[in-house]
Order: sequence, then C-alpha cells, then structure tokens
Amino acid sequence: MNFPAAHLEKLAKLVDSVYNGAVSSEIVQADTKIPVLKINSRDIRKVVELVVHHKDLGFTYLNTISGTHLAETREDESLDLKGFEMFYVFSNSQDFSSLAIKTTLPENNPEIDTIDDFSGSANWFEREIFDLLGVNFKNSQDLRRIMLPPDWEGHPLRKDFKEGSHYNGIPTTRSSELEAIRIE
Amino acid sequence: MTSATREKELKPRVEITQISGTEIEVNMGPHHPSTHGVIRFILFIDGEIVVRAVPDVGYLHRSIEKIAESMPYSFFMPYTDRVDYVAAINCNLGYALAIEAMGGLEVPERATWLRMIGVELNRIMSHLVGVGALPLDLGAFTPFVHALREREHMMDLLEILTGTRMNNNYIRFGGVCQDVDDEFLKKLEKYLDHFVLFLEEYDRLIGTNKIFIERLKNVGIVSGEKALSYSFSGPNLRASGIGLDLRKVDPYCFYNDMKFDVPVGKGIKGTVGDSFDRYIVRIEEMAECEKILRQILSKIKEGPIQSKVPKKLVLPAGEAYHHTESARGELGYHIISDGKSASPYRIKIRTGSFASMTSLAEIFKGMMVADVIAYFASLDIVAPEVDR
Amino acid sequence: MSLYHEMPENIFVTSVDQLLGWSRKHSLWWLLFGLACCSIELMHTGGPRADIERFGSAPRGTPRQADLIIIAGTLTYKMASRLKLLYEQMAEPKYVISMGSCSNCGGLFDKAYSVVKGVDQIMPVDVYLPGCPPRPEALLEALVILQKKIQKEKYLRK
Amino acid sequence: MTTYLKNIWEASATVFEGMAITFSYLLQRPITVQYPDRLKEPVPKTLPKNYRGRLMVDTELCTACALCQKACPIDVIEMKGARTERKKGLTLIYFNIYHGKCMYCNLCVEACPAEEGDEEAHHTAIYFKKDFEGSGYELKDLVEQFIPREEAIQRLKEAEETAAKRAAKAAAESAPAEPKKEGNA
Repeated sequence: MNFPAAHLEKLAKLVDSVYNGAVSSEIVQADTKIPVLKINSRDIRKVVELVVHHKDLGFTYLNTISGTHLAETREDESLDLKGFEMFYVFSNSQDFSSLAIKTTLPENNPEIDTIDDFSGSANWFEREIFDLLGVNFKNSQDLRRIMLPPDWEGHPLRKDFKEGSHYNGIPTTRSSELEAIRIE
Repeated sequence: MTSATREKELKPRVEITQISGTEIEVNMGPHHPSTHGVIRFILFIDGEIVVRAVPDVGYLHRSIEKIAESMPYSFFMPYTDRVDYVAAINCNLGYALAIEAMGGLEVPERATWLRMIGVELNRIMSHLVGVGALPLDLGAFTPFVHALREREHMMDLLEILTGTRMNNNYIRFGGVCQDVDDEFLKKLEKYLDHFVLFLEEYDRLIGTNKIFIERLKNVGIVSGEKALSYSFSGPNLRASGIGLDLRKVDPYCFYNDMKFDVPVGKGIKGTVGDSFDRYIVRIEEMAECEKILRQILSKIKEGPIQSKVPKKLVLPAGEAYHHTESARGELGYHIISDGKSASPYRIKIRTGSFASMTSLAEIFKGMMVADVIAYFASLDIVAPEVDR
Repeated sequence: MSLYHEMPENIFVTSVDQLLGWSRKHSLWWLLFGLACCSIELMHTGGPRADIERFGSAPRGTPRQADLIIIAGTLTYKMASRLKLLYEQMAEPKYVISMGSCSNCGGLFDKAYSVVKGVDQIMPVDVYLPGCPPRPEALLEALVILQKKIQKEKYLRK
Repeated sequence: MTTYLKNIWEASATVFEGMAITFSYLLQRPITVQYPDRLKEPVPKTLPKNYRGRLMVDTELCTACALCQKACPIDVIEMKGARTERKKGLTLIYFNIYHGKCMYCNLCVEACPAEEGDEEAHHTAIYFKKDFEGSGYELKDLVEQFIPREEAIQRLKEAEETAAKRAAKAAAESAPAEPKKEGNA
C-alpha cells in the first residue's frame, strides 16, 4: 500500500525529535512504491526500535532483510559506494503500508548490530545474509551458515566469489554433451 | 466451549517435568517421507516430548539469486518458476509485475485477465497439495490421492492455457506467452462447477473426520501476535486470525474489482491459530479462488495479449521492492538495477515459506513428536521456496 | 530342438536368467524420495492417473526395501552425501533413474555454485529421462525401458 | 464414560463417511490412463496443440539465423549456418539439441522468425512436438542431431569451398585496391 506522504514527514520529524539529531537519517522517496529511510549503520537499533515500538508507527511486521554487495564494477552515482548495502523492509500490521530502512556497510569487515530481538524471524533473515554475503551481525543469538554446508568456503553472493574446481571430490563444472559431437 | 474445558484441552497431556530421562538427539530428514521436500530437523527429545529443535535447511539451495545476476531480465523468468514449483505462475507474476513497475511497461487488459486465471488456478492447485499432503503426513493416504486426481484435471486446463503441466513460464514482460480460445473458457467454467462439488466432498472426506480433527486441533497454536513476529504471511497468517491479504490491502492486476472474502481462522474446533485453522483456511480460500475465477470468466474480453517491449530490456537505475500474494504468502522481489547492463544487479526473493520456517524452533518446544509432523505439515512449506 | 516339439503345449520354456529377469522387472519397488520440482510429478506418477503400481512398482519408505531410486530433482552439494548414503543402503540389485534435466546434467542450474552437475558424478545411472519436469507418462516410459534392460541382464553367467 | 463412547462412535461414524466417499469412486469410471498399451489413441494425440513435449526442428524451414541459439538461457541448442551453393541465403550445417538439459521454457520458439502453415497446423522452424518420450541409457542418447553427422560434415566442406570461392572472387574484384590496404596495415 502506498505510504501517505504526510506520514513520511512525520517519520523524519519523529526520528529527529526522538534522537535530537543524534541519528543521521534521510528520507528518500525511491522509485519503489515504498519510502526509504537512509540511516547510518551504527544507528540501526535505535531506528528499528522507534519504527517498531512507537505507538504512531507500529511497523511490527518485518517483511524481509536483503543485502547487496556493491562491487567496484558498479558505476551508478545514486549508490556510489563500495561495500555492502542492507535493505530492511518493515510493514505496519494494521494497513500493511511498508517502509524500508537502508544502510551501507564498509567493504572490509562488514558489521552491523543484530535486530533479532525485535522480530522472531529476523534471526533467519540475518543468517541468510551472513551465509551468502558474509555480513557479521553483532550480538546475534545464533549466527551460523543456513543455506550452505558448514564446511563451505567463501560467500557466494559477493561479486568477487570464485568457485573452486571441486567440492568434496565432486567436480563443479561439466562439459556439455554437445561438445563431444561438435564438428570443427 | 466453556473456558474450563478449554483450559483442560490446552494443557499438555504430559508435563515435561514428569519425564526425567536423558535427552536423546533424533535426526529427522532430509530424506523423510513426511517432510515437504528436503528439510531436516534435529530434535532433542525427552521421551515423547521435544525439548529443543534445530531446523536445518539449505538442502535445496540452488543459487537462483546468483544466477539472476548473470543473465538478462527475460532469461530469469523460467527460474522464477522453480522458486515455488507448486505455484509457478504466482512467482512469474510477482517478478513480471516488479519489472513492469520499474521499467514502466504496459500490460494489455486481456493479458492481465489471463494472468489472473493462471494465478488463481495455480493457487487452488497449490492449496490442494497443502491440504492433500497434510492428511498424508498424519497417516491417511486416501485424501492425497483424491487431491492428486483433482490436480490432474487442473493440470489439463493449465496445459491448454500455458502448454505445460508444471513450471509453466507463462508470463512475459508486458503480457503472456500465448492466448486461449473460448473453448478453454467454457471448459474452465464447466470444471469449476465440478470443483465446487469436489471441494465439498473433500471437506466431508477429512474435514469432519474425528481422528483428523483430534490430531490437529490445539496443536501448534500460533497467536496473531506471534504470527506477525515470525513474519508469517498468506494462509498461515490468516489462520492466526489476522486477515491480511495483499490482494485486498495492496491490490495489483484487477483484484480491486473482484469481490471475494478473506477467510480467517476462527478456531472452530479448538483455538485460533491452531493447525486445524490452517487447514480450514486453505479449504475456504480455494472456494474464494473459485469465486474469483468465475468473475474473471464473466469479465474477460478479446484483445491483444502482448504489449511492445524492447528486445534488450535495460531498466533505469534504482531499486524496487514489489510484493504479491502467492499461494504461500507474501512473495517479494527486491530488484536492484544499475541502469547500464541488461541483467539485474541483485535480485532477492522474499518467500512465505522461509518466514514460516522461522517459527519452528520455538513452536516445536514442548510438543509431542507426532505433533511436530502435524504442525509442520499444516504450514504447507515447499522446500525450494525456503532455500531458493 | 526335438525335445521342444515333444513337450505338451502347456509347458512354458524359459531359462533361469529370463525367469529371474522377468520377476525382477515386475517388482521394481522404488524409494519414496523426491528432491525438487520433479518430485511433484513423481507423486502424480504414483497418483490415480498414471498409477505406477500397474507395473508392480510400489513406493517404499526405506532404502533397505527398495530396488529403484528415482532421483527426482536438483541435487545440491549439501544433499549429495546423504543421497550417496541412501544409495549405498539399498540392497543389490539396485537401479537408478535420473529424472529430469537437473539430475541429468545440472540442467538450468549449470551455472549454480551449489548444484551437483549431474547425478552420475556420484553414482551410476541406468536410465536418463529428459524433461523439466517430465510428465508422468514419460517416467513410465523410463520405467519400461529400465524393465527391458533388466530383462536382458544375465545374473548367473557373469 | 459417555464422552468416551461418544468419541468412539463419532470417530467410527466419520471414518465410515469418508470410506463411503472413497467407495463411491469404485463405481465410477477410473481416470487411469493405461499408458504404454491398451489406449484408444496415443497420449500425444490427447494433448493440446501448444503442448511443450520435445523440441523439434524443421530443417527445411530453418533459415539458420541462430536467433533460437541466442534466446536459450542455458545453451541447449548448437547450430551453424553458412553460405553454400545449395540455396540462396544461409544453409544449415548442423543443428544439435541437447534434450537432457532443456528446460522447456518456450523462449527459443518465440524467438523463431520462420513460420509456416495456417491456423490449424501452424508451426515455427523450431517447435515443440507433442511427443514426450525419449529416455536413454546414456546421456549422449539425449542429444539429437537433426542433420546426420555425415551430412553435416559434407555440408561443412561445401561451405568451406564456397567461402574460399567467394574470397577468391572478392579478392579478384578488389585486387587493385587491396595492396594499398595491406600497405597500411
């Protein structure tokens, strides 16, 4: 559902008023249907707490957490950063209007505070990002690999991920049967 | 039901403290007849009671999100089928709508109607697997065969509509891949008459069965608050008494014009949000799908099925999070485009099953081992949707 | 051949090998095991329309009782060791049908980092079945082809 | 005690109700398709006209434009067209399809520009046959060569000859201009 424009300003004011400018926030109406609140990664817990627990907002429903690796190959000015971008989507449990919180992490040693005490599902979403992107969530209850086997090396969704030639003795590539009958 | 009897029913049959034996670690899955696909639990049990459970997923992690980054937008469409193979067109639709919103593409009216036919048929088929596999996991084989027979009829319809039985790859950006003639619409209408009778019969087959009810009622109760906290969506969330349906609150396609109810769990046999509610919500939702399909049939008009879409689609730089109501809940696509290449920079797929899985560890605590199966089956989880 | 002509007409002549092959091919019990998309079509093959039990193939829950394993779906590295274990638990003679593109050669996931590119990299395969997923009749055809192979096998003279 | 007996009664009554429904199907016509034999008509004939069974190529119709090869996300199609003296335009040298990898997504068929036939029997040069059979004992059995190998080798030779001829012809035509270019290079 489209987020009312009035709410947007209210939210920006709210973040400012509650934290007296201690939280760096910026509201962008992205070309998504949902507004995006850009914040500094160290303020994530404060903002999430406000968004989830404030009686006027009540975005208690966590839709998803998404992470992206922004590699050097990226030449887009709107996201001019090398590192990791975290994208949290929260929804209001009453009318299901959504709000996104976006923050960026540095390329080396990406770290962010966990939000798994705000939502029962956050831990799994975080584990997925830890597994596939290698973002470390500080103070998490349970941060293990979720999709890949525990002995896996590397984080595949990073843009610089390189696959080995074998995994546990199983070759990772296979030539097509078409090559065997190719006429040169 | 009076509150006293209700208290009594809610009480666990065996107190955990009564058994003081040692904890045994039991491994369930990934190959287990009653896990939906390849999902594994490690159960720490004391007697019959689960003390602690560790769900383990990823046995079907097929790296769909990584593959998306290496190919053009249109090539990724067949892969979305495999995200949720039981409701493939739903996944197609979510992806197509997200791309169309980002690229500003138009969809002809008839194409939207055809999409909705595909989506609703697929939703019925998906729920049929859900309510069919549930008694199967509880030990009753026959209802599953009934559900499969009905799915075969629907697959015949999908075959005419899309050309394949499963993994249809039906929807294209700005349209659908093929048109149908009036004969199909008549066939569908005729089939819907049959389906209403079948649904009634199926509910009579197991929905009234005493043993079935006893196995499900008051098992795996997820309250509304908890369901929201675990990011439940779709039928699982509605079974917990929260009537959120993205087709109603955030309408896409022509769902605005459709008249249908959103069934919610009322706890008719036990408590709101128990496993039986999850069963009955799916049954009621199938009836609603049938209503929607009839309305579509009365409104569908002739017209083009594909708008003009550039051959090499390059989306403007930016990102979108677009969600639709799939058969298993909110299906969200978070797509980032860098504005230069013809392939997405990143696609993240948010699925209903993954969110439902997050509840397992806590809900399993204190449950009987047999109820673990009942609760898990009632969630109607499909493994590739969890792992992707 | 003189003996053959002297026998009464109701005697059926066969070799022990043929008899064994005949009985084996008509009691191919398969392991109830599905991995991904193809497992839905596998279920449909066991369902009322295709009804695989017409061929004497009953589903079995445990590998100890099964003769045939149908690899229905995508095999990932995480699952590979488990599948290998299941295969090794089966009693001889055992047969493998690779159902669908993913288990044939990785199929559409051949660029994936977590998918085994073909189930024949970890176990021998008897019949390869194209399709994504194959329809139930196609699986029945694979079964018939496998039956032909079993019939031709020589158990006693190796 | 009464609840106990009532429970037993309810359980057996509802189970028998379900049984009655199941038994009612005993009297109906079975929906089983007796697949390999004992069929009134073969299964492919009962399928709708756009059913995606097995990729086929009409080698006569194909213009060797390679659009299907480009449209395939997973490189199932391998084909080559070149100029020979057989016909105007490109001649198909070889056309191989790897059925064992195909995902039946219909993208190649939609890309194909060559079409033939009227409403009833309309088909493109690459199209899905309704036939779905094609299991094999080995993976290489699942590769189909639409132009037999000997024929393909023969055609390749012809194409090479034609190419050599054309090059010679082009060289002869542009002979005065060529030394200059070479000098520059």
